[in-house]
Amino acid sequence: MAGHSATEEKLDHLQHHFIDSDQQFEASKMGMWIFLVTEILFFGGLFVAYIVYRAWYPDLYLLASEQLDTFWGAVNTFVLIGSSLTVAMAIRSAQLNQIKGLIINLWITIGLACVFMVIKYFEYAEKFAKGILPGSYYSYEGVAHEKANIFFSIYYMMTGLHGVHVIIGIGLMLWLVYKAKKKVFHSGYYTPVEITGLYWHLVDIIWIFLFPLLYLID
Amino acid sequence: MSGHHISSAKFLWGVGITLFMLTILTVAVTWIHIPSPWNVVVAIAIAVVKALIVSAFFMNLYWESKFNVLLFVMSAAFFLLMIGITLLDTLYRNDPIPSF
Amino acid sequence: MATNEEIKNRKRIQVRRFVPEEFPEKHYLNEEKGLWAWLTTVDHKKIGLMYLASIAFFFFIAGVLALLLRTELLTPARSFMDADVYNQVFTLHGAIMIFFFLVPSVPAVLGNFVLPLQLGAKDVAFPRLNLASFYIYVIGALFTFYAIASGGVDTGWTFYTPYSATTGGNVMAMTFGIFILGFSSILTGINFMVTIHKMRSPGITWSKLPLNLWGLYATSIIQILATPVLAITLLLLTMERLLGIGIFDPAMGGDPVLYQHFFWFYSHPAVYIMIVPGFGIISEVISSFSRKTIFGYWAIALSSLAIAFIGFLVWGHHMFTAGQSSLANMVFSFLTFLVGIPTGIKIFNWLATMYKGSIDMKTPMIYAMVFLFLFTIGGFTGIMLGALSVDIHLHDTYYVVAHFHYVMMGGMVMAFLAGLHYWWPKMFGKMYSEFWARISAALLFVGFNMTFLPQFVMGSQGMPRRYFNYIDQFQPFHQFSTLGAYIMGVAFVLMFGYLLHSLLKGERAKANPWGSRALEWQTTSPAPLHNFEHTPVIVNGPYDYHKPMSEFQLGIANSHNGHHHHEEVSAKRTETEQA
Amino acid sequence: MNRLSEFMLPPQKSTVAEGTDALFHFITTTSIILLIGITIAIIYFSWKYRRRSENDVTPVITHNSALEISWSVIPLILVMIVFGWGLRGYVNLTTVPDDAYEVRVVGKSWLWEFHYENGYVSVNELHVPVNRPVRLVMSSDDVLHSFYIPDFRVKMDVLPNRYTSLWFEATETGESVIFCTEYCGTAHSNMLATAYVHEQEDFETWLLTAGAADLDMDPIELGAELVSRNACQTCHSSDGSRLQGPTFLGLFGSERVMDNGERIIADENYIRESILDPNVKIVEGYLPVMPSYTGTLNDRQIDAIIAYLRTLQ
Repeated sequence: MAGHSATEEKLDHLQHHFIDSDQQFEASKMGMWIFLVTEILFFGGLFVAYIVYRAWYPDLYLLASEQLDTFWGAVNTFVLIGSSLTVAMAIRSAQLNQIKGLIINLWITIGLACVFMVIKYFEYAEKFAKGILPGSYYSYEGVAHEKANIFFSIYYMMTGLHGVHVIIGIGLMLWLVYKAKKKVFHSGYYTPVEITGLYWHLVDIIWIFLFPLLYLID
Repeated sequence: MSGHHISSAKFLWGVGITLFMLTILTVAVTWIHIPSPWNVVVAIAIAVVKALIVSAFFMNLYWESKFNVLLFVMSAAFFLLMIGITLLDTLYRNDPIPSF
Repeated sequence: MATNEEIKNRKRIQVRRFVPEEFPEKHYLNEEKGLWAWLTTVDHKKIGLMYLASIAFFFFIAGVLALLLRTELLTPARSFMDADVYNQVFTLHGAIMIFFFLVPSVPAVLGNFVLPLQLGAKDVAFPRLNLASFYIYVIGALFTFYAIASGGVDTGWTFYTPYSATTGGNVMAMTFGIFILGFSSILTGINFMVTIHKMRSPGITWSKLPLNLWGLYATSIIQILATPVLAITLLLLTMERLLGIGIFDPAMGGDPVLYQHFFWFYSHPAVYIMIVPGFGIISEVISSFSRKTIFGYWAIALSSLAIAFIGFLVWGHHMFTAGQSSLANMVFSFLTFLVGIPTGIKIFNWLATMYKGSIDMKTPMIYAMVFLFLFTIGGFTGIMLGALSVDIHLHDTYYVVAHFHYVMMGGMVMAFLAGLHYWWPKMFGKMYSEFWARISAALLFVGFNMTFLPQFVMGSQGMPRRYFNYIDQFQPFHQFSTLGAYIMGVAFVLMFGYLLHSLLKGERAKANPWGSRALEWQTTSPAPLHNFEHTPVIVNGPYDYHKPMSEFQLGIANSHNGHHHHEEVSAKRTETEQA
Repeated sequence: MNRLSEFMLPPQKSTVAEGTDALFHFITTTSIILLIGITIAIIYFSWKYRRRSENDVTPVITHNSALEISWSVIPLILVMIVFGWGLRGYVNLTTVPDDAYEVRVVGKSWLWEFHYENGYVSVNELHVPVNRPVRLVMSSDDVLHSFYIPDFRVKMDVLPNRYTSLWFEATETGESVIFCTEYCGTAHSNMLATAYVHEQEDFETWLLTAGAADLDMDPIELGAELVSRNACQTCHSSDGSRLQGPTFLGLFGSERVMDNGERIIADENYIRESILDPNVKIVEGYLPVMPSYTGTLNDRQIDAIIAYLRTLQ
């Protein structure tokens, strides 16, 4: 949804079918909010599966969540909330025409997102080593429940899909850095930064729910 | 129609720190073992508060046009409808048992 | 919802009578030439036409499949294809018709073409996203062809587990194709919603929004809220086949009924994605050809939204015998009846619009009347299927098959044809043969009823659906039905013939051949590349038929079609753009 | 009405059929009356208000509250009647009488098994007493099926990992067709069975003798009987034609090529394994779709089938 390729003209981002910058900005932002609605319902399906199975087999969730490390889950929560903060700072920088600040904040966010993925990688690797593999490859004996495979299927689907969203977010922010370095953004035009930020916050919100639902079952 | 709300850096840090504190809180309440189902209620309640803070102040929903707020509320409402009505089935199934 | 922008604009507006040029030399079809210009166009009208070509292609394929099925069913046992082939053919007929034709047809073809025109906008809010959604559709289609070529799919279009998790063939490619298709649908929905909110011309308040746009708006809401659930369902199904995640597969400890909840949470609202935009078209056509103000504007507009909303609460009526709880059955049955009320209101409102009108039975109006008749039957039989005890008997029989063909084909396809014939002059600047169009519509009506009326009888007598063989007592009904299907086939061939003739040698259409008051007719036929030469200002409503055309006012803004920024800032740029 | 009823609906052979049909006819009749009204309105308006000139001026009628309320409220009342009526029938359909006679039903691709309390198993033949509530407790061995007897107006899906049930009380003796109405693959439309309704005494006699009669039969004769009774012929021909499974003709003693390339002589052990654990060895070109007959056929019956297959050379 970015404008035409950058030249020195300040209004080059304005597409011909919009009346002015404000209309374009509002339209893009509304479009993004509607897209976020679809994301919420997309994950919503998984949450439904989670809730239905939790209502059926509460003891399964108690037993199986012991295999998840609360400490690393909490660390990842901090990491993602931190990255949300830096994205908000990045948008603020763009609004104030501080392109350097924008780029620095985006880099910090990308860094935090990578930390999140690395921690996720070690969590997955530790489970794979134990035989907690997704679906029919599940072979771990340590959870005394016949439906243990289903809990971990749900776990892998939820965190996996969330992870994919984090990776997409990293890609989007690398693109923003590239654009920012080409001086595309300024206080009059930062729509891509704003809507990527919205996306990133939603990824954060989903994790805010995943963390207690998966890790914090006592 | 607001469009361009600019938050101060101090404010954003304040929001971030509140979220960090709530994260610590949600982990901490698991140490005191609230009896079920209240443990779930508390965990979800804290998560909802955190989500609301993120959406209101990071995503600027607080200053946003009413329609975008409505969208956010709608998505939550339709998710709740989906789960609520599905539970009408899954919680109240009454399977027969063969007698031989 | 009048934006500051509109208010600001209004100050500069000078209302003048606006008369579009007849037979323009330069229009959107010939402004840019060459295949490459078409394939990379961001113009909503051209994208609409590309969609038209694609869905016509898929309608043809799925229609041929339907004729194959009907031919096979001429005899109770094997006629000319094997059971496995038959199963694949009915699966593909259903899946292609629903996902590649019915869901995208009205929004992506007619919606794309007409929505910005009716808003007086130059394009949809996100033109490039619009083009992307077309290519996403094409990619989804390629996956489907790959699935057909590499083993086929025999699950039925519903992909019920555990059969879909265990059967042979290439179910994964098919579900993945439809998964991709879902994004196309979502992007169209986002685009339309934002466009309707943000791109209305000065003067188009919510109460002057054409009912077609209310229909598309309600459709977009459903697309946005329901389609992601289909995406996650199909993703889980793909994972079920790939990894055996076990959420839906009883062999792994899962629950197949949960799959049905997931599936119908999308697929029931999806039938409203198909039919609600049809309601919009019918409102336009009936008002236009009755030359009369629409009766109950708000009732029709709000009932579309009500249908969209209640439509989300009734999915379980597809599962009355599936093994869901009795409580859920009762709740779903109750809610199902509620969705019938707004639908009934619409039908009565359309009838009341015709009362004391000046009715011209041109082809689009004929299709609208056919729609009224067939869709009413579809609605009544829907009431039958919502009644719990009767549904137990009729569930999964030909009664259901006949019911949804009356709703989908008798309703949605007829509405689509009404819209196609209505906007055809605006699309191509050509008229079609009214005589042949009427013959074709009559054949279609006769053929349709011959095909599906016997299916009601068969179904209530107990003939189950998706049957390759059947017991002898049903043979006369099946043969009658097959005969009807052939007649429909002839009608469609005829339609293709006269539409092709219209394209090649048709007489040129006037800007407003129907004397409509709607905004899209107040520009040239075909429309210019940017829809209007000047930003239009709406003074009268879209249904103000009580004034003669000469008094019907439509303003133009003083400025040059919204290009003023470019003029102020960079005159050079504007010139190059116009060149 | 009776004529119409006979044309539209199958004969009423259970206690619930009449109630269901009454609602069916109520909805059909009301719908037809309303449809005729709407159609007449369409035709009448189209003719009466046809366009006379291009300059016709039409009145502005935007709404009429009385009319709009009545066409919202009257249909609402009608559909609520239908809802209540349907609900009453449904409650009747789901409330099983206490003294119901129970039969276990197992759906397999593509046959129905009926287990009786004395251990007898019939395939594709449901025998029940007349004028006595019968409760079927059903499950599936593989995919979803749905058990449907049009004459009784009952239907219920059959699921792999759960029990579902339905009940009926047959009101007259005779035969009724049983369909599978949930799509279940290749031979879905051949998954037919017959419900035999007997007088109470006849039913008891049948139950006592059905299993016992087999004991007197010669093994080859019994094998042929079992092949037909267990619906083997749905998928296996005995005349050499190809169905979902390999033909029985010339099967015994021949060399079979498996889908993994292995070559096996079809001896007694191979056939026994193919009946009890059918998806271990799959002949090249066929799909692993046969259900297991473990628990359906005992050793003596398997021996009899093998004896019968030996004769098909």
